[in-house]
Amino acid sequence: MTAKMTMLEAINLGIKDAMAADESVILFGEDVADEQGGGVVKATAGLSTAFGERVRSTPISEQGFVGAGVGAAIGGMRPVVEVMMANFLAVCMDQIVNHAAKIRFMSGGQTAVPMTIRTMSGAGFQTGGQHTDWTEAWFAHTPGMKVVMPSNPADAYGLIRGCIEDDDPCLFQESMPLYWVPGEAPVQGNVIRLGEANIVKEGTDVTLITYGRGVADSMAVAQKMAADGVNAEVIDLRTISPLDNDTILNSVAKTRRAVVVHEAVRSFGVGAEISSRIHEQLFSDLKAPVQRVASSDCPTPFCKPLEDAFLYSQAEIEHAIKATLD
Amino acid sequence: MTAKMTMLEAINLGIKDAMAADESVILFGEDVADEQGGGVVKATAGLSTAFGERVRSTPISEQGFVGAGVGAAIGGMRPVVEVMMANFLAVCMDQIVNHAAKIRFMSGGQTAVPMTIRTMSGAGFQTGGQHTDWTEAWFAHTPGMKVVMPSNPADAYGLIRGCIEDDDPCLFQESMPLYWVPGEAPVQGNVIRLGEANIVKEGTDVTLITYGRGVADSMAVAQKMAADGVNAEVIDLRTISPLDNDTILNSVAKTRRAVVVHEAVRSFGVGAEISSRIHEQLFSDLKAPVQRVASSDCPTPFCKPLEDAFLYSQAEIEHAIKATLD
Amino acid sequence: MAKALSKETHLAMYQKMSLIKQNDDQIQFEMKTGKLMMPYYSARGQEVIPSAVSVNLNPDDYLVTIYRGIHDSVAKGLPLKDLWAELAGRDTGTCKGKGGPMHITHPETGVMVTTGIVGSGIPIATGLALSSFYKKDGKVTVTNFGDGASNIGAFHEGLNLASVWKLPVVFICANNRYAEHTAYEMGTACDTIAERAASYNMPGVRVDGNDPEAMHAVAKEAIDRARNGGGPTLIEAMTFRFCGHNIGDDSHYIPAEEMAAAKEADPLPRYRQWLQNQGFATDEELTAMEANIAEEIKAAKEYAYSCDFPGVEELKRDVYAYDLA
Amino acid sequence: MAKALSKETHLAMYQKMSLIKQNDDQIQFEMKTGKLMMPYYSARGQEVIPSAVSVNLNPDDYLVTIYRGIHDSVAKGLPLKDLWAELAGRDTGTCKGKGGPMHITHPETGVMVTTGIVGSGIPIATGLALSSFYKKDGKVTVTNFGDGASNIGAFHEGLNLASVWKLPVVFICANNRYAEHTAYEMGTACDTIAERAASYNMPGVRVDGNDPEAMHAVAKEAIDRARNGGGPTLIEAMTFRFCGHNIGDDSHYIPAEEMAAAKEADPLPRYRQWLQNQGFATDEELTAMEANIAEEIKAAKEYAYSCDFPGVEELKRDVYAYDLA
Ligand SMILES: Cc1ncc(C[n+]2csc(CCOP(=O)(O)OP(=O)(O)O)c2C)c(N)n1
Ligand SMILES: Cc1ncc(C[n+]2csc(CCOP(=O)(O)OP(=O)(O)O)c2C)c(N)n1
Ligand SMILES: [Mg+2]
Ligand SMILES: [Mg+2]
Repeated sequence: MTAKMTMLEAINLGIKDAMAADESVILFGEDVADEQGGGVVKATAGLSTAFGERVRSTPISEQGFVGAGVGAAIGGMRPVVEVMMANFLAVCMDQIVNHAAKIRFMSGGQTAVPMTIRTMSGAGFQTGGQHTDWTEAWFAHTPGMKVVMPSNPADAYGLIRGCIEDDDPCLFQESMPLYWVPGEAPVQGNVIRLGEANIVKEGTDVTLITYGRGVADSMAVAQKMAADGVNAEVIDLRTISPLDNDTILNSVAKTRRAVVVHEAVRSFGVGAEISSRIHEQLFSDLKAPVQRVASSDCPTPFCKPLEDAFLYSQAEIEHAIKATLD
Repeated sequence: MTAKMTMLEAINLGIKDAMAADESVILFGEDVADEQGGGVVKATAGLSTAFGERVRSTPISEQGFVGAGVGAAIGGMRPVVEVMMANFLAVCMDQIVNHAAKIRFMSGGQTAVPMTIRTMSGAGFQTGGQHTDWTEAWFAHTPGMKVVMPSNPADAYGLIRGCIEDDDPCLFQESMPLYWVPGEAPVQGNVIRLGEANIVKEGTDVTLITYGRGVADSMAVAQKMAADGVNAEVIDLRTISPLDNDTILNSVAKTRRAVVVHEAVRSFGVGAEISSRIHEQLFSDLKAPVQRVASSDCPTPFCKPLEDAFLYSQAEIEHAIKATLD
Repeated sequence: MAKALSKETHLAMYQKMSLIKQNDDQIQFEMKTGKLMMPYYSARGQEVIPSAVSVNLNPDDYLVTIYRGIHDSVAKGLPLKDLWAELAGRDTGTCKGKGGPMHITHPETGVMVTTGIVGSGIPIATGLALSSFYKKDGKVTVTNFGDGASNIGAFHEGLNLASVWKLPVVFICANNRYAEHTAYEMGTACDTIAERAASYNMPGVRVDGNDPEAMHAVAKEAIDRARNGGGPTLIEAMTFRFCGHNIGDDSHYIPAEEMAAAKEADPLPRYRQWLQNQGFATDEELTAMEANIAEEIKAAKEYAYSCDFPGVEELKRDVYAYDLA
Repeated sequence: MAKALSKETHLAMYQKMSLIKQNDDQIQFEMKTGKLMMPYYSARGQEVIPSAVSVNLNPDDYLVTIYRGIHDSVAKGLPLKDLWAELAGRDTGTCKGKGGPMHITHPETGVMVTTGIVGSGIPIATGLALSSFYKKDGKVTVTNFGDGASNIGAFHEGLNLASVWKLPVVFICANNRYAEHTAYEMGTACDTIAERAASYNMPGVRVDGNDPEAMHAVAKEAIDRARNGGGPTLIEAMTFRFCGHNIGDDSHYIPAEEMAAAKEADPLPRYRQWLQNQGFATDEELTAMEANIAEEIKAAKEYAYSCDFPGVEELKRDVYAYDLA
């Protein structure tokens, strides 16, 4: 019987352990200190009490405080900066893409920005068009950035620690619908290296490649289809950029079929890059074209029936798998 | 003997004709008025003299004036807003992706943002990491936005007019290295509808799919290889989002081989979406996997030898074509 | 000083205040019973501001507001049925159920934009005012935002641009002393937000946003100035929100005495009593007015629940001017 | 008033000014002859500001500057050889030829960031000052930007944050009256940038940035305040750029009299004469100093051209901490 923990608890513990392990880790963002409630979903609860002024609530000024994260990182700190919702990254893109991502290269390696930006997103709460968005494709298209999305509490712990220890800027995008789902508790101190995908289920017939919330959905479909004799392999990317080519290609070389699943809208999304790489590398091995399962190409609608229809469904994953098997 | 014109002149003429045709077209951006020189590359020279206060130079505040473009558009105007360089879009992403792109949908179709954002980019001027970037993939991944990139003067005229007449927000990304290249002069009044690609050279052996600067390079390679008996079809997308699926797929269905060429960095770029769609739709017709030719996955370096090496080359296009023919 | 307001104006303001309050009560009630599922940011306690502003506006003047903005829209004249249908996510809602409470839009009553991104409405309002400049339509644009919003870049850029271009827009900051859970002083370097107007060479005035007469006077002056070509004004209206940042927030970060004092000074009963003291209305008359409002809300609610949800084809609509395939 | 400056300080300031000017002359010369290919934003005319600031800084204090910032870096102590090799795009340049003139970085002399995005250095400088707060390293961060930059959101957010957190940072706005080709009044709503400091509850002072003594006094006070825990200061240093926005700009948008008056008041010869009048140095001494500088620049230039360009493997380096495959 293993201990259970939610993803929120795991993220909290991961940051806490990182702060205890390394004095240069500091944390800021709107409302993150305990006086302000320890974060809007309490992801950072207790940290200001434990670490004092190393944790700061900020004014509403994402350019200001993400920029301050860039500067603090250049000055030798390891800032963990919370941008409350993924949509709000749009107000501070400049500091991320023109500065955090490029400074190591533009300085010829003299300065670096070991900053972790935490943010969250996820459909299902009827928060509408400006509070539900997925930005992983933008940042994955930005050389110099790393992009991480955890799918379960133990990984969330290991990956947030991996981001904080990483010497480059990382976007750590959290999936709201996974926050309160209990899962296996992390082993404390277990840091997951970025760039390494995880095969969560081995299989032989088709490879499901996904991340974040897509992992549970893909697993559910894989399990269901196992009853019909379809043995799917499920890969949790964990890190979206850099992509773990080896794990993806080795798996698809074996299964010869692949489906990519993500919550972000389909067109020009992360799935396109994965699909292209597989076709480029394994063209003659593939039995069928790589399928993509993703959300509809529109802003996130408010009302429940539309929000449900907007988001990909397990039925669509199943349908895509079948398409590769025809 | 047809008249010649540069792309800069054509863009200037296109805006001028649009302003003459429709009073609601207004123009603003940094230094765009004649008192300030008519724009940093003189793309808007003469327009304030011709149209008075319908043309305004702005303070340095892209969020402010792009946001003002959103508001003016909702209020019934058709703003043409210049964001001087593509990198500076990062400071006003919020107004573009959270507002311009979403307002029609979020308002249930009651309000709309018929705004055109002009910007420019392009390697080759040693302007370095923060003045050379390609943002088409970000905005193509943003439902509600349209993304256009012209490859020659006549198209630039027709497409800027197409953007201004379009009832949705458009990003019109201009290629600096093409500005001063003379080409066929546009037919005044010729408006090109968005979403329609152009077959610039018919061929039978392989389809080159590209846009902007990639068109001239692809044509050069196509012409060179014609001597070796390779008859390439060249598609100028003109509009990147929405993609003209029909033109792409019809061509590749015929040639059964495709190469996508763009100046933006490779990973998670526009090429990935095009490649994925072709594989998805034409999997069993393809003789070889779709190849992608793009810039290296790093920020744009300053010094000439690195900048040259960073950018894709005609040799790489040729190499990619050959890879599809093997 | 401004001349005394007429009885009609006072009653019009009170009518809007009561409407806002009752509407808020009903929304909260429906959320508690699970009938409405949505993020909601109550403006209980802040009723005076939009009421006093709106009586100075024409129906076709423009409003740009924020997530905490239903009171602004209702005061501007937004029909309750359309509002409730939107909150309930129905296809008869202002936005066909696609926008929700954070994106209420209703051009017929001048409700042009409701944004969920802090500060972003400020440049957009500036742009609407710019359209009025070109169209010479005589409209004034009013935009609402909070104290926390004054710390974000869009505020700075929007006010500077509006001033340089001398546009007909009024910036109304509802200073309720908190931005989510962060107290004013923790986020805002200066003592008052009104003084920031100096950076933009525009008039800046701090007013008791819970005092209908004072708020009315300041709003009228600013709106008149805008309409007469005098350019923008920044108004800092002091107020308080009684129900925390959003539903679910227990206001733990607000000292108990501060909250108690604010509620004690609830502008609604105070104004109600004052109207009677002035002889502007009797208790019975006000009770009747309130009952009418209650009826109207009830009707809107029932209407909303009777309507259908939008069909999935709506995902393909309004992304662009044409329907997607 | 501040006590009179020593002869040594004066000569140190003049030395930096002459270095900046001669270096600028040589860069422009090399560009004209086609030996340097790059975007270049001359600071000719603005030499006093960084010279007077830098003599108050420690070598390990931090500098964050902008595209028009080579004078700032040189005044801070940036080695000329490394600079010239970078301008020439060589692998021995400060950034191995990968950054170029707009991204000069040299941590050994505290040159931490040079940014090409207007305003963006301000929050970054605030963050460097934050790192000093945590590390208790006693460093002060100085950041330079132009008048136009004061209209962008990052300025507002950065100053507010630095003030709320009371960080050791000095914000130095070189007001040269133009932002690219746009005159101050067209972009900036208020009469002085210094007064914007009130919005952040920090001292704001306007000074003649072409007067070495005045500039020195204001810089010293601000740097001392920052170092002693007194928080940030906004300095508006009035100056002028003689060579337009960038090389190629003919300054058509600047009235001829304005340009003539500015050049007439060129701070360099004026200061040179003043030093002699004060008896701080003779013409021969200054000429010798200048000749030494010229030699040093010449050596840096020759060194730069003698170095190699970086190899293409550099495209795979410094994207991340490890090399790409
Ligand atoms: C750019 C951005 N950052 C953060 C948020 C999250 N957020 C929503 S409301 C809010 C507080 C705003 O406070 P204030 O401006 O005082 O308005 P109030 O809510 O008090 O009416 C915050 C931080 C957001 N919506 N947008
Ligand atoms: C965000 C952004 N917008 C626009 C530009 C283009 N640009 C470069 S310098 C400049 C003018 C800046 O003027 P000012 O701040 O006064 O500094 P100065 O150049 O006069 O030293 C502009 C608009 C930019 N680099 N970044
Ligand atoms: Mg507030
Ligand atoms: Mg300037």
